[in-house]
Amino acid sequence: MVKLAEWRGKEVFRKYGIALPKGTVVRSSAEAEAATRTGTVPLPCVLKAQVLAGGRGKGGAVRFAATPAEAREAAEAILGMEFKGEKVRELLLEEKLAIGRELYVSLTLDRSLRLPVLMVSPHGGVEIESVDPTSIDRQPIHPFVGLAAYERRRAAEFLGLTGPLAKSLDPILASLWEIFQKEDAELVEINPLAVVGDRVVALDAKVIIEDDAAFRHSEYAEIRDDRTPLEEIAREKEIAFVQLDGNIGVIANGAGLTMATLDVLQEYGGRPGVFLDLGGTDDPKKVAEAFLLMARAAPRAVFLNVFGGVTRCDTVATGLVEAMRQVPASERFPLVARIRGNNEAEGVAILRSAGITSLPDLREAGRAVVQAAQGGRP
Amino acid sequence: MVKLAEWRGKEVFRKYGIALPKGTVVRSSAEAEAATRTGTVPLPCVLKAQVLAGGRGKGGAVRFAATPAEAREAAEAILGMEFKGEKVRELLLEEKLAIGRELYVSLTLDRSLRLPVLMVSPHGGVEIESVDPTSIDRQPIHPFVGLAAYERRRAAEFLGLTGPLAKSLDPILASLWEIFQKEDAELVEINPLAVVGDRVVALDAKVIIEDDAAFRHSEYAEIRDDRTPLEEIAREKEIAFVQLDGNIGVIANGAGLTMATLDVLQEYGGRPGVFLDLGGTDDPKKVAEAFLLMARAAPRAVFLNVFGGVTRCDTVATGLVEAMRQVPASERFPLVARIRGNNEAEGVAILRSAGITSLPDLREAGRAVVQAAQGGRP
Amino acid sequence: MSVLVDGRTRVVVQGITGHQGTVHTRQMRLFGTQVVAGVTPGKEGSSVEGVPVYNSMARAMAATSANASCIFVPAPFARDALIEAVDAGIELVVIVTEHIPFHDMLTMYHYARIRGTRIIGPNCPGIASPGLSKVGIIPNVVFRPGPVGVISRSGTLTYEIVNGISEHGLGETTCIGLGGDPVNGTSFVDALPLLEADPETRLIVMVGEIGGAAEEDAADYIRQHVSKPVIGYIAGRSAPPGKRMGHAGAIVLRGKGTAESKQAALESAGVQVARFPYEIPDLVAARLSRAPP
Amino acid sequence: MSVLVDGRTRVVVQGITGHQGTVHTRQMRLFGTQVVAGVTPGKEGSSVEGVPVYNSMARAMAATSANASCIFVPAPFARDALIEAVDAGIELVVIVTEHIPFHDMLTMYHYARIRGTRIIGPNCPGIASPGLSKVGIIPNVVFRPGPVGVISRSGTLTYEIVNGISEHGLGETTCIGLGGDPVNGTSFVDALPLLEADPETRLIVMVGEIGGAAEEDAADYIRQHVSKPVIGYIAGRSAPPGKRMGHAGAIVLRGKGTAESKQAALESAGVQVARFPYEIPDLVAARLSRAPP
Repeated sequence: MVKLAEWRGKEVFRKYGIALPKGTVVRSSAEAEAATRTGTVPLPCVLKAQVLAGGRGKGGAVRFAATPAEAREAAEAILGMEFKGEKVRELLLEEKLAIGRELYVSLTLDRSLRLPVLMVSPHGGVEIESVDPTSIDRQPIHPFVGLAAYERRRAAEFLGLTGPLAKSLDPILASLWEIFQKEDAELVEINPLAVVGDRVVALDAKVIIEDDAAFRHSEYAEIRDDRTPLEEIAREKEIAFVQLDGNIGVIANGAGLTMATLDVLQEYGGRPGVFLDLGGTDDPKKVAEAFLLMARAAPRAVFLNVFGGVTRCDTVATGLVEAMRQVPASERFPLVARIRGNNEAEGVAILRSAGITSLPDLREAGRAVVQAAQGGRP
Repeated sequence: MVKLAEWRGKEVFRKYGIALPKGTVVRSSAEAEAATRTGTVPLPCVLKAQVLAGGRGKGGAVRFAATPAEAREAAEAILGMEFKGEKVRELLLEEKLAIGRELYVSLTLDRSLRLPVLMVSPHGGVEIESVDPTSIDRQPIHPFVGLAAYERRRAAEFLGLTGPLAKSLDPILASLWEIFQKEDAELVEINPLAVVGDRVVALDAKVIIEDDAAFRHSEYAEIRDDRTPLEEIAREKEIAFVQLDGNIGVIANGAGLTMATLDVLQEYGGRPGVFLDLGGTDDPKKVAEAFLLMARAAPRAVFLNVFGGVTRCDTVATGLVEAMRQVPASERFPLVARIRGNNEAEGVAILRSAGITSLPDLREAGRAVVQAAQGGRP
Repeated sequence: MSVLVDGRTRVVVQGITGHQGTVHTRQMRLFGTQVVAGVTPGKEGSSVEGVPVYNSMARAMAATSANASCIFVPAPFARDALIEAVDAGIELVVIVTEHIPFHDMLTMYHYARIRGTRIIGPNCPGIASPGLSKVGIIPNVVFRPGPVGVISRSGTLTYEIVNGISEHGLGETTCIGLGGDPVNGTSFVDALPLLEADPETRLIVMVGEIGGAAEEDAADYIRQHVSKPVIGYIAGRSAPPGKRMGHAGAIVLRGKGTAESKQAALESAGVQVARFPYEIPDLVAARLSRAPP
Repeated sequence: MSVLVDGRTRVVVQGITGHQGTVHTRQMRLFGTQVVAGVTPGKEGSSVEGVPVYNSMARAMAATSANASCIFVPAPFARDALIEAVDAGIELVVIVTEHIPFHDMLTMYHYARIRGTRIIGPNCPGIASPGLSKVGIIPNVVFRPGPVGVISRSGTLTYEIVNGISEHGLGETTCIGLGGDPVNGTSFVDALPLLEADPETRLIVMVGEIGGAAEEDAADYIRQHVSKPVIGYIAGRSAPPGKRMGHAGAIVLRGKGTAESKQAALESAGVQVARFPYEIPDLVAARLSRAPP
């Protein structure tokens, strides 16, 4: 999931011809002042922190300026601030337009229908989740024919747009569809799409590109705005790595098993902090890699929960024990293992002789790791 | 049907990345000499008349040159020549490559399947009609998924290409498909596609763009290589105008009725020279326009065969009589009319009072117009 | 009886406010067709020939429970009109519009097929069942109820032939104009089983043209599946190769699609092929007098 | 009895010469599956685990009359592999490959649907009917023939649960791993009627995950159409919103697709929902002892 920052999303919009306010990205207050002084961005202008979290307006991450000096000042105030855990490094400076109504438009996937869906609402400028569903129009789009003109007309009508406003919406919707398909997007959202005089303009841009389509989009390869360094390493090793806010590390193979493991830990009062999902595999090499990666995340205790399917449990256990030896004593952590499946008894014996607790029962194992994280021995 | 001359087809090929010999278009022998002298086209080279008819090689419309002087000489010989009714105005100069096997590749429509079809044959360089059908592989392509990689692999295998040759074919086939779809082509053909060292190269290019898609391809609007001036006027008036090699003009409404009329004329020994098909309409204005256009084609005799459906025959007859008055006496021609359908009797009466023979029976009418063309009175 | 259209057919006219749309809405109503709605974006609330106009197919269908549509919109917008009709859940669409790019028509055909909508056309005169309903533009005057089913790739030639059959004192169950384009929604092979299954159709007249292989395909089908007598005619015997004879589909290309080939195929399938259209009524009459009713 | 795969299933492995393809060809054969062919372009003439390799699906099908395929090819080529399988006329395709872009999967799903091919997956462990046949990668050791039908969006969690059911002395008719991607070929709603119709399946275990609305859709379907007892489980109760929990499909987005919502929907449809996977075998046993055989 590659979430594009607003300014990157708007670059994509620009490429596809979607109407935008005049604007530029700056990374310092001096740049902000210069951009307004030279007229690159007309005054008055708005300065927006380029962070991925929502609610920037209320959070002080959006400011206005009427003069170059004010622009510098506003930029100084926002740049470097911490917004919902993200440090603000970039600002988008844009002309402040005289805005009429604010609308909502997006394209995303309807999984149940297995079809893309065009969503529009006359109530833009707020989180779409907070909008009354009857004020949202959803039209499924068949990928074999694309977004049809009649569907675009229906969207305009639902938004209450007629005449030149409807006319200015039409190519924007067509472009959104193009972006959704050609850029392999999961979500393309304009919120708000604002009425400015006799046309509509995209004031914001939310574009999420699908990770799995990265092989045909090298242009997004360098954009990993929302990943921690460890997540990045995990990605390279094809291990799903997710950081949560607890202190127990979980290594499991398979998303379902991982989630079930987290659910059990929580049941016993544990707080998962990091989880590594090896995917469906029980490849001993991958288990070992995950183990070493986990060590770098410095958890209070680790729960390894692997179901040995194709590979035998003893092979997995041997790999794990070898990986453990590579972790310096100072970085060791309490480990509770649960290896089940093919050749289970032999695997458990190997772990035990290396001093690792292996518990077959998920309840017991869960309880043990929670205890260990709270300072007790596993 | 916009048939692109070879050089225009190759410009399309180049845009889509299909491998071509180095070459350029020239319109004078001096240009031919200069192109080879400056190295724009490496020597030895081949000079090909840019006409739409086939069989240029045997017809003397393709020559070779090893020196700039020879290039000038060859260009002089070809430019201005008349080839199957077309005057040669342009030459394509290309490097002469060391050619191995010659292959055939094309994409066209299979009407019965309602699917595009990829045709390949290892016997290229000759008219595909003359190739044994068992030496041609046909693969229908579903437009919703496009030309699949496995289909390209099958084509390569059928052509006997492996290794780097197969690898060089693959993107060419993908490009052909792109051209077929994006350029609204009726036919995209490479014949021959030649083996040159370890790759395949398009030696010829045949691209036919669909007329009906002209509204989204302004780039082809100016290319009407195969139309006579009268055909061009007819096109603007949305009248199908076809010149044949006889001397009887036929105006009818509807393709089927037109063809049936021609069939009858031929049966009676007549030779249709021009036909105008008004389409399904019986709009009196269009009948009149067709009549005036026909006058400019100077036929020996004209057969007007209109079935009055929505419009009444008397309205059509009135329009026709008015149009006749606009033709100067010197340009008049014997006319046999056959107006049938709605309000037939009234229409026939109007024609008769203007001195026009109107015969209800297609046999009689056909015989009368053939007689008139042979110098008898209609 | 009849096929495809009958007294239950409720028609929406897409593009009703255009010249053709208006003229033929009137003609259809004169024929007896239930034209229940028209669609032209932005014209909702108005009416044409007494027929209410809606902004969209969905709205027209919701208001009138129509089950057939007739498309008159210009070629660049025909693809969209068809998709709209299909998405609205219509059963039958007659596309009168000509000059639709065949690449569009490929998408339209295959999309309609997924969704179970039947297309007649494009570039076609439509369907008429005398005494019951007409969807399209065939002149009302040519028809007379009777036992002959007519399928044709032509327009006015069909009018002529149907007129001839009617004037001969015979008449038609249903006449289907399939259209003259290279890609059509319903071909001879698709239409033949309908007429074969219709109990009131005693004889089938099939009017073909040069170009393509639809007649050859039909001959194969007739040989295997059609028990009723078929009278054929192929226009374009005298057409030179490489010339498009008016219809986009009517062209002899690369030696294929000649009248001779079609005629031979049909004859080998037991079809009696007329050499000229004016021979058809007599052949039909003779055949009907021989056949059991 | 069983659903989808049985003793008549004849499998082609697409991507057989890759590591996964080779390993699982062996495992499938050990399970008793008739693996009749493999496909890897350019490798025709070789064999893997005694299975002949062909250059194309068409050739593999012609030589072996296979009726199912198992796709192991890397994600960028999976779309093509599926189209090839569909065009070759295969009935069932299990796509093990993960990380297929969902835009590709949309095309694949709708294309397969037109042509009547059923897809299981992608990113799925496949299907197994103990004692009969397995297409995919579920470990052989976990199975035991019995009366429980299992459908699941998970992989290893399914192995665990099936293993638990088997160790409890119960067993399975068929286990279908639907896969964890946002767009899958067969959903709970598509799979439920198969198990409902299978006479030997006495109880259905349904393993869901957070994300999407497949479980809610299933609850609606169960309420209206399923008479057999269903035991459910939803993984991911503790997952925070906005985090993708391993599977691309397992994500709570914009407050939708939570475990709570799914659990509530299933319970309102009469499904007994386990809070932890280890509760499932006991619930199954208890329910089976109550239900008529």
